[in-house]
Amino acid sequence: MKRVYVNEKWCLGCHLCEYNCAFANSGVDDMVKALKGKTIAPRIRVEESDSINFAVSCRHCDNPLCVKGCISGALSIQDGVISIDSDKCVGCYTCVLSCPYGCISTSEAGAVQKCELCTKNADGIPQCVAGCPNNAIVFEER
Amino acid sequence: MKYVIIGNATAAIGTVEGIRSVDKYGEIVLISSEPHFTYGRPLISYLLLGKTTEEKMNYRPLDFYETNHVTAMLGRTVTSIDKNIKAVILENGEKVSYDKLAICTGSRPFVPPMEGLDTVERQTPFMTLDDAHRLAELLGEQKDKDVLIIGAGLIGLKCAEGILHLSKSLTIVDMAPRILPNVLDEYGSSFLQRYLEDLGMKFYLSDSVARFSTPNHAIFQSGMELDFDVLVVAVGVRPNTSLAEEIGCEVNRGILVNTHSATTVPGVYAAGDCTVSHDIAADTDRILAILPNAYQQGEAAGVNMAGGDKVFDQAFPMNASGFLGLHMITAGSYDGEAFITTTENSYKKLVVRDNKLVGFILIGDVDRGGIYTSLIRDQVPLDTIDFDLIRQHPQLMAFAKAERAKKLAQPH
Amino acid sequence: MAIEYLYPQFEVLRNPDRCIACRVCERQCANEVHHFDTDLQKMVSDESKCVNCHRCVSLCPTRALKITKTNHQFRENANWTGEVIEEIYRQANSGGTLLSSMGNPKNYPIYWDKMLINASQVTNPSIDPLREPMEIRTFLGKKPTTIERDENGKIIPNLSPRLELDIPVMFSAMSYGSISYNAHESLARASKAMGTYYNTGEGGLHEDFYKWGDNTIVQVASGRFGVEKDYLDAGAAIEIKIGQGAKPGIGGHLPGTKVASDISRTRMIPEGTDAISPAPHHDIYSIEDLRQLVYSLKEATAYKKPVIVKISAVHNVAAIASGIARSGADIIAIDGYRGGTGAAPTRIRDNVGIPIALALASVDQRLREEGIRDNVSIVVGGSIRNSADIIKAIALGADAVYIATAALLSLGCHLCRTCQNGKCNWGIATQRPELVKRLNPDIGSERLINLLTAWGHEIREMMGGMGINSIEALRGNRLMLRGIGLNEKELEILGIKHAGE
Amino acid sequence: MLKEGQYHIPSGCAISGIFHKDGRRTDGTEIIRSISTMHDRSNGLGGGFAAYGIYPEYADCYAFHLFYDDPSVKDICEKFLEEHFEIASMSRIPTRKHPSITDEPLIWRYFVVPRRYKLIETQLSEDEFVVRCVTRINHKFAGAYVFSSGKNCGVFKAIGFPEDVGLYYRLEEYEAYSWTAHGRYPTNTPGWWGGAHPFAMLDFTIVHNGEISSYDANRRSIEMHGYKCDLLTDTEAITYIFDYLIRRKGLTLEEAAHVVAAPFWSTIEKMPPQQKAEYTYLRDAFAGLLINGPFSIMLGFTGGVMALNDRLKLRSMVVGEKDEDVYIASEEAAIRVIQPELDKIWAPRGGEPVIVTLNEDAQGKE
Repeated sequence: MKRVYVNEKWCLGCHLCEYNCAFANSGVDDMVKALKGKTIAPRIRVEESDSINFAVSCRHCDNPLCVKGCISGALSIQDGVISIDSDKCVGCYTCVLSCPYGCISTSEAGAVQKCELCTKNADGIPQCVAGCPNNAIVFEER
Repeated sequence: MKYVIIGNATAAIGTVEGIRSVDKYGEIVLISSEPHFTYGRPLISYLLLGKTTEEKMNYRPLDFYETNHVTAMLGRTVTSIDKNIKAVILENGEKVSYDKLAICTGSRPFVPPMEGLDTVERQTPFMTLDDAHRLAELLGEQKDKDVLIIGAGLIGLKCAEGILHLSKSLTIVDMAPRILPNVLDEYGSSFLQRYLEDLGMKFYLSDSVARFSTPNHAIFQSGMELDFDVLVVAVGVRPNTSLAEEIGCEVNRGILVNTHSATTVPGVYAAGDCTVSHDIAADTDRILAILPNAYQQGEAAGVNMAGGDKVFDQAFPMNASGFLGLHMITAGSYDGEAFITTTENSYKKLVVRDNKLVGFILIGDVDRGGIYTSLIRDQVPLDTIDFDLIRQHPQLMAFAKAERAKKLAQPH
Repeated sequence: MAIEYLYPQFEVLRNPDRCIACRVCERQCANEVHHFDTDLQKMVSDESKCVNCHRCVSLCPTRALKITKTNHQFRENANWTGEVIEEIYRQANSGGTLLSSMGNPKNYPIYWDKMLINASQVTNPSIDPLREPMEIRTFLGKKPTTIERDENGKIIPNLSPRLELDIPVMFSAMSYGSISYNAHESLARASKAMGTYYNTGEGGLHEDFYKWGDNTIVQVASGRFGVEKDYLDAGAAIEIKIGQGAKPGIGGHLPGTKVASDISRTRMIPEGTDAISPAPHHDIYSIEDLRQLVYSLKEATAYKKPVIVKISAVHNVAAIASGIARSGADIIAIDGYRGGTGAAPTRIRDNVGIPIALALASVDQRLREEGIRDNVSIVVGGSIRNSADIIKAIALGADAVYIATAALLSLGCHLCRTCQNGKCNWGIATQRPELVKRLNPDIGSERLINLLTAWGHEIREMMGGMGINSIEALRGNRLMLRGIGLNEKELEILGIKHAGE
Repeated sequence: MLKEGQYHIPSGCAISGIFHKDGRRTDGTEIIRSISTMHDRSNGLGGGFAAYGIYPEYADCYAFHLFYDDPSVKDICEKFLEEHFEIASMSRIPTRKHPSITDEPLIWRYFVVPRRYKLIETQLSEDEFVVRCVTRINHKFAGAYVFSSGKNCGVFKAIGFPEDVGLYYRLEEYEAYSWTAHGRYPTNTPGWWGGAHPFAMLDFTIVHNGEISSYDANRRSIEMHGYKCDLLTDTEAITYIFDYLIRRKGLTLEEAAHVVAAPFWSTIEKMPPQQKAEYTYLRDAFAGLLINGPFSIMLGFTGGVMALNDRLKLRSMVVGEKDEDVYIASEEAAIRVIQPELDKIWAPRGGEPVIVTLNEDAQGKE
């Protein structure tokens, strides 16, 4: 299955992935309209230090502790993609507690949010990958 | 191969999915005394809180039994097991034979002897969907009931969270000197208590009801007296082990299982709140009545019943127990060297023992806390990571480069 | 001091309606042009630092940025232009030589653009490259002078060492030091993929790159940096660098600050020392000395490697080439005055040397007249900009071309011409690790491969149009060219007729 | 308007050839009939023939055919010939008046042998000496042009349709074991007889149908080796290329064919190692002599003829066999008209030379 993989060697710490993610999941068709004046809450996040940067988003594990620990059945695996049904999610954060990569985040709305590989908003390729200027994030079979 | 599963909650569903990951066609019969489609047991407080509805509480999609070819016998109770003929016997004497049996019977409320308790008309435990229904009915929608909850553990407090907005007043009493004593440390307890008190809950700690007198009057050990309209008894739970015990499974408070979720009786497995597991954080055997463990134990049981090989050996306590806007996640044991950070709105405690993180408490800011959990789960030697960095906040940067590459550049 | 003040060359235009303050521009500008002003709660720019490299423009996700030339100006003067005036100010300020980089940008004639290519109509058919083989494989090296046969009369293939190119385009010399590790890796990988060669330049060969030796030309320049037996053996050919189009007649200077550990190891000089290439080779003060160096290198490598002699195109280039063709060298590389550089004195870059097309035409003709054209192959560089330039160069007589600026452009270079600062935002002309990593060789090599693949298609297309299906039938085929807007002398030198003739 | 020799003229053409492997000699009637069948492939601006075995009585002499523009240049040229050769015989070439053949130059024939002392003085081989003299005449003496210079063979050409040229030169009076013919369709009016084909160099004669796109690459390459392309025609360049490869470099006919119409690299890649090395060598060593663009040529030489198409076979050419006779022509009709009953007829593949030589017992008798 194709997943998002990160190679920190090439991450520039430009944070474009975060903005592209926030835009892709905004439901708005113009980036300016979607993001101007807002604090973004992307599903991918860049960790940075002086010389190292890398983006982190859901690994879509084969053995997903988040799904196994989900009390409501809101998290599930669909064709390998770990998806969140935000309607069912009650915001208990067991998944936040379970995820070894810190890839499920809380949101204002209550339900948690996480990367769903843009399966619900864009065709083909996750937008963090599409917009990465240096192939630091790739979407491929490994 | 025919599988019988007693129970219909997390461990039971884990067992079904575990079996089906290995055996697509073997017959599965699932028997549960609750009549409901499988639902997320902890959701009952959220149901009252209004964060979910009964329609959305199904733990799995509504075609789950069909797609997994499970014969679900709901509202039926197993009264005994005949291990000689390898069959379970139902309340009407019906026998259901099995090749492999999974006991996922969970637990039941524990009610300590209290004088006059039987005179209280409007009371309920808080364990099941039916309990939640009853409680809602008792409360009504007028916000005119004074509620007394006995027990300031997770069940009592989640119940309190769920009904605060439906109650005129809410009082919680517990014999322990602090709330959530099994989940939090002292500072955490008081932090949470202050928060809940600010929202209007009243706590009577190191105290208990000495007796009830009619009508709806409680007299405490301390001498304090309280009138109430509705009583919730949430003192504790006891694992349902009798079925297992009767066929000779070794039981020590809970059913003893190995890391393959097998009991001491061949062909019989057990998972979930009815079992005792090995807590890797505290390095002791104990009942770990928490949902993620229940699922994984069940899953391991299912895989092993179906002839696969799956070990679940990463049990440890972990709780995501936010209350009314205050997020809180905790895991492991608090016995060790503590690293504490506090702010006005948050509390963070990391507990280290023998070069390992064994426990943590995050209140307020829980962001990416799962990374801490993974340190406990994987028993990561802290000298292999940048502990000073990860103490500041959970981050993968603290891991060595090769480890980061494993996490981010390999399939999991 | 007011008298030293120079108004910034560029203006950074930020569309406030589009800027979402994502700060990509700030993070990506090594010149620190942009920053987020927390008081104003918006992005602001210091355009005095801008070099117009377009890194910010390219990465801005909302197209909120563009850079323009300032319209601030001196009083108009066709002779004393703003540029001339500013250069005087800068020298009056500093007392120093003006430095520039990349190739001569001045408005001299571009001969490639004054030649047009032929196509077949009626009297012979054009050839469809999609249907018929269209061959562009090229060999570089001496042609044999005698046919030798074995006792059965079979030809003995007595070819001297040569380079085999799947496409007649090579990447010309750019040293590790002047460009980054990742730029080198991109060039090396693309060369391997495309069946061609890249050139180490005078900076030695990084230990990681020996594995691409079969696609590497190792250079021996006046500073002899990194030259040793393994280095010579590692390459497919050895290039003696006499001159470079951008700065004929002068040497090079890599400041010690750029000689970090990796570079010092590769160049085999102490860390932090200036790497100075002398203007001449101090063992070549005459053509016979060159012959000695050619044969020294051949001896050192057991006569297994072709030797290239690279010169810049200067006035007497035909005679010099004639000398080189008799020196034992297998290939002559000629670098025209538009050739790029990591740093050169501005005056030299802009005023020394001659156009490559003229140099090529006269060298090829001269060597043919002397009957020694087959002694050597000719490779030309110095601003080959596209496939048509290549067709024209080959029709004038080149065997292959060298490209560098075009290669850098495909790696992301925006020709801001400030390589000498070492702060290349595209990760090319820099050694700062955080900038170097901006050039991912996976992307870089793919883009180079794309460029050469595209050019290969176009070359085949144009060849087919001319009714030619093998590149050797184009080589020196000057009838396939016509001049446009050229005077008699220029046509004579180029050896072509005017359009319409 | 520029004349032939002042620029490169594209042209289309017809070619035809008859070869008797048994050495039997026939007169020019058949070849004229054959080439006249392809009348429409010519446009009356050039026609010509080459014939082998026609001068058995002067077999050891080089037979020079010359055009002179006027008698004065003839005098100068003959003085040069006297100096360098012993002239065994000289005469006008017999012609008959033809209404469509006009602007005739003076046409003379000399049977010559290089003067011994000149050969010693120049230290050249006989052939090379002759080549240089011919080149010199054609270069230095404006108005004089040697258009045939081989032993026991001759070229006959003029402005006109080939069948008219044949009649004009009275070809029915010559007998040859090998005939080639050419009808030309140039895209201008060159107006000079020298520009007609065949083109000859010693006993190499070339008739060629095509327009080579590699012309200037070939010209500039071959000129490096002492040749001078005066006519700027493909045929001239091709003749020099074969002369260079075969006479000077010692390549076999096949090898020479694989230089000028080299197999594609993709074909070479698939060859066994030794063959691959040889073909790679030929392509690389003589890269500038690869001929591109459409051509079908017949290279006549003493005792044989080679037919060759370009590598893509962009020009038609068929070969027919009947008993000891081989026929080669641009069109099958041109063969059928003189030999309707053929044992075999085929179209050779692009780049594959068809080489026909006299039978062993006929060799030496030519």
